[in-house]
Amino acid sequence: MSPEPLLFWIFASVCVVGGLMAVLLPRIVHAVFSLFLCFCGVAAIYAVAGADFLAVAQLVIYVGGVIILFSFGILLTGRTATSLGPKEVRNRPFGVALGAALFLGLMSAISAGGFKVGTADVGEPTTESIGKLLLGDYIIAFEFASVLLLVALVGAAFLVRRTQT
Amino acid sequence: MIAAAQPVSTAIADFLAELVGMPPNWFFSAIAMLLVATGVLMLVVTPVGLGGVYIERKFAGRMQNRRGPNRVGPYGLLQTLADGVKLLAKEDIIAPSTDAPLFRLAPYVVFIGAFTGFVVLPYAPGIVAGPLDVGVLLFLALIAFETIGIVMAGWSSNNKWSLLGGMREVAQVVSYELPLGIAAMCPVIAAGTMSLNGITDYQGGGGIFGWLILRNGYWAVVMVPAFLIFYVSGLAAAKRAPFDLPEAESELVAGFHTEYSGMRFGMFFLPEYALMLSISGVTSVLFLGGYHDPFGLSGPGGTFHDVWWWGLLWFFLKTTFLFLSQICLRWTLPRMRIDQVMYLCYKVLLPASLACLVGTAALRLL
Amino acid sequence: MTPDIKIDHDERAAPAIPRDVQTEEMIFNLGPQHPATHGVLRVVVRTDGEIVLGCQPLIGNLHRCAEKIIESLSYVQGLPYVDRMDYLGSLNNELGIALVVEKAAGIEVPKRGQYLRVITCEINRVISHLFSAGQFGLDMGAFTPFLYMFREREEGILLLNEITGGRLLYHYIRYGGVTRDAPEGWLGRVVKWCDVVDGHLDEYNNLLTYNRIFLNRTCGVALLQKDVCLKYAATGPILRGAGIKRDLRKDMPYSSYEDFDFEIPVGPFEHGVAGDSWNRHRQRLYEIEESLKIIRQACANLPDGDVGNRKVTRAWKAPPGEAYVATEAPRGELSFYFISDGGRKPYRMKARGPSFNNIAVLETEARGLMLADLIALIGSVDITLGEVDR
Amino acid sequence: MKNWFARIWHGLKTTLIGLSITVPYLFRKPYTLQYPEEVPDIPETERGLHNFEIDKCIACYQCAKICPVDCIAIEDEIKGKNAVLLKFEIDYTKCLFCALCCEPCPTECILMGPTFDLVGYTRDEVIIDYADRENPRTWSAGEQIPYPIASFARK
Repeated sequence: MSPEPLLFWIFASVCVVGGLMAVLLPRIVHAVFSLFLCFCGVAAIYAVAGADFLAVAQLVIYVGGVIILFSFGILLTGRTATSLGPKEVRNRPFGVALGAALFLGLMSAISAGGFKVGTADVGEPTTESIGKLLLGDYIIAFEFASVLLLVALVGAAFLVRRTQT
Repeated sequence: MIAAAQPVSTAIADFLAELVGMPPNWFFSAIAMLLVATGVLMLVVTPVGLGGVYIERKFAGRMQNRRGPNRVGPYGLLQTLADGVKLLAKEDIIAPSTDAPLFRLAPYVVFIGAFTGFVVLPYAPGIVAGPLDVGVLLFLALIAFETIGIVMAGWSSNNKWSLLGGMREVAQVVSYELPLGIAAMCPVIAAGTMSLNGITDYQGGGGIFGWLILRNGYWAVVMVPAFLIFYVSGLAAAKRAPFDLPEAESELVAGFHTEYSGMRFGMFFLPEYALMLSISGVTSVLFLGGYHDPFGLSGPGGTFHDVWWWGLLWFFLKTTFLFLSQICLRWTLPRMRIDQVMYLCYKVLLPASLACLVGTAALRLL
Repeated sequence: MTPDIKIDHDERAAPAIPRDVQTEEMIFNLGPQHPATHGVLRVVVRTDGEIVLGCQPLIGNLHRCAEKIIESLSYVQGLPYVDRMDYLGSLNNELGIALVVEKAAGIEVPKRGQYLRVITCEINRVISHLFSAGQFGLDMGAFTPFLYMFREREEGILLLNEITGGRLLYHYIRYGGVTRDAPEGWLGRVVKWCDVVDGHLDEYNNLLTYNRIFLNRTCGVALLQKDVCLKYAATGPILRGAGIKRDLRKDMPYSSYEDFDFEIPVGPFEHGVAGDSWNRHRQRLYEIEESLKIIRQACANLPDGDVGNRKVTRAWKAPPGEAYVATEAPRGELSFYFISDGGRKPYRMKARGPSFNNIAVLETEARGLMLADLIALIGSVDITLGEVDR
Repeated sequence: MKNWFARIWHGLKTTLIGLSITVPYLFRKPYTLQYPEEVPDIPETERGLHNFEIDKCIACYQCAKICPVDCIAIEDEIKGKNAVLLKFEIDYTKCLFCALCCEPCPTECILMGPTFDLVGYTRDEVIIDYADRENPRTWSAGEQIPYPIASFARK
């Protein structure tokens, strides 16, 4: 009766197709926007699974941050319209091999990991518990992570600003 | 609304299953949900599209000592409809040098991003499509989502003006999401929840002094600046004047939608009003008490406690007021320059919003 | 076909932007169908992102051989063509050509005709300045003041329509005087209109001129300082806004301008620095006030008599001779150089349109501005393409 | 820091001043006219489409001669003592509306009328033959009162 299996398969295929397109499309801008599609699919899968905080965080961070920065960077560089050159094509077999190895490794890890397959209770909203964990038990780690990010940010700004006369 | 939609979609699913002669299963219920969603979307898009555009044009006209639309229908009410028909009938021009797939896709991305915002808004007691725990965050995510569509449009048009428009959009929206988000965190901290329903409930009772902007009087010290910051950042996120740089008509011709024509242009036009409305709605929920009236009648124990039409009326009034104020501002102010927009964001709004955040946290601890 | 575009690659004048990131330059075509170019101006702009590295105005799309046409037609026939040079200040153009021919031929213009010329020309100047200030606001993104100014402009147009018969291209001033005396009650309506415009000036200023965003957009932006103005022979509100007190109505009075008491506002004004966009805009609004003063005085002291010299008939020919007359048109110094060989056509009629000189500043002065500031520069210099191309 | 607050305050203040100017206009009467229904007052001196009285015309060609753009085309035929007009065509795609043609007319048969509405779907529609009495445009203009264009240049 529940439409969740259908929705899962739809969004999962969106993810897979988006991911494949991101890898295979020759134009780099198309690849970025395929990645956007893939991320949206992942967010939708989270939403279907009832992890609404994760879904929205996925949207905020990956769509609102990563993809926008990617596209901004690509818009600023000149090679938007060009296809990948011959050098990249020569490297393709290595990439395929690497990807296949990674895929196999992950699959074996997952199958050996003993994940339980079954229907979980997804009615419980996760936001509150995540908030309590982040700002309660793991507050030190959380703050360290944010300070680290701040340092990285300042460092990046410092490094980029090479000469100022 | 979800409460009302559930039986409808179940009924449609049963009906469909009977029609095909199969036992009702998830497939039919999915189709029924899609149908209901489409119906709700039409219910939202039509008034937003027709009403928003009409009001904007009428206001612009009257503020400029003109009449505004007055030919089609009584008081020109059908003008927008006529324009929509015209847009539909126009040739859909896709220049050969555009990147056609992205060019076609972009308006839909913008459309989705702008209209999904209505899902999380609590319109009245018990009327909310998706009572998400992370409503505020989703709203921020959707603004970013819309930006992607605009970047797509700007890039795929293969027009330098469009590209500049797209870049301005990215720079502007990404920057303004910071003060927008931080200012939104002030009510979140005060209410202790990110759910728009929760924030509304928190403001119930006590009338106008229950609203966060004036809560108990002294909350105004941080909440009035936070409200202004949120309002200004919201204008920038919705690309409204004086922040309409991505489409600045006197500089970039029409910015990111220079190359669009016909209904594809319309698909950029409607989301602008949708985003204006949903930002106004979120602002009224976060700071102005959502569907609570200023007299305390809708709070716990009040005369109109949990009466849906009373709440809807007040939500509508507040949202419309904010919407109209955005229109008035647009027809009053000149446009800013991109570096001044950035200055305003990083050197004025961001520090101010951080100060508001700290102030809210301090008040919360008191 | 695109003409051979050469853009100065001289980087010395380029802005001091940090060149940390390797970026590519873009060439933009601003116009000829761009909302900010006010006509068929085409500006080829070389930018780095939003910053203008170089720019070249390409003119001539509206070239109609106005001078040659005037030289190939009889005196009377040539006059309506002059209207079409600076179509926002037609009467001022007519005044220029009428004065030069009258000077060469030694024609006296009756005092009433001179005063009527002054009244109509000053109304035209006010109308033109209202348009300029409004469109500058429009370029800066403020739509509403533009329409408010158009409201008063429309009233002025109706006044001119009443006395001249035209709405935009008046064909009112003739050699030797003006076509027609003022209709009944017209002077009173003119004075009333002056009060209306005066009353609305505060509205424009509070809505647009002193708005913080507008100040930010224009103060210190697109600077054309004294030396630049002198170098390019830029005149009119640009020159006065830069702080040089030169107004031909005062400096070499013509057509009875010496009878009137008025000031020449000179920048810098309350905000900004001399020669920036804001001061040029403010200059225009102040000039409107001064023009209104002149109109009021002229209306009050309008002498009796003929409006035109009856010696000048349709078949009139100028005696051999030559003359040069410079007048103060709304956009700057409009001057004509005229040679007559005694025939029924002018032998030579050279016009110096102020917009043509003013637009030349774009090429060097746009360097280092942002794209939005380039729009401010074009808008505040305020050119009429009909006059640039002629 | 003081400057920072001052700028914010100035921005807010000027915005509010602007709003206080524009918002009251919402409640004021619009300035514009409803054009086809409300026709603006056309002054007597308006130089619109010509009013031509064919019966007065003596086919002297003075108007065609003075026209700076040669937009008047006349054909006539001598019948007995008088000239009869076959064609008096004004090409409004060229016409400058300068009213120079009105001045030399010895019989005051061509004058500028108050009709300013000159639109057509084709170029032929705006070339009006005033000698053609069948042409509705020609004679609807004639119903309006003609105003002579006063001119000191006359004679």
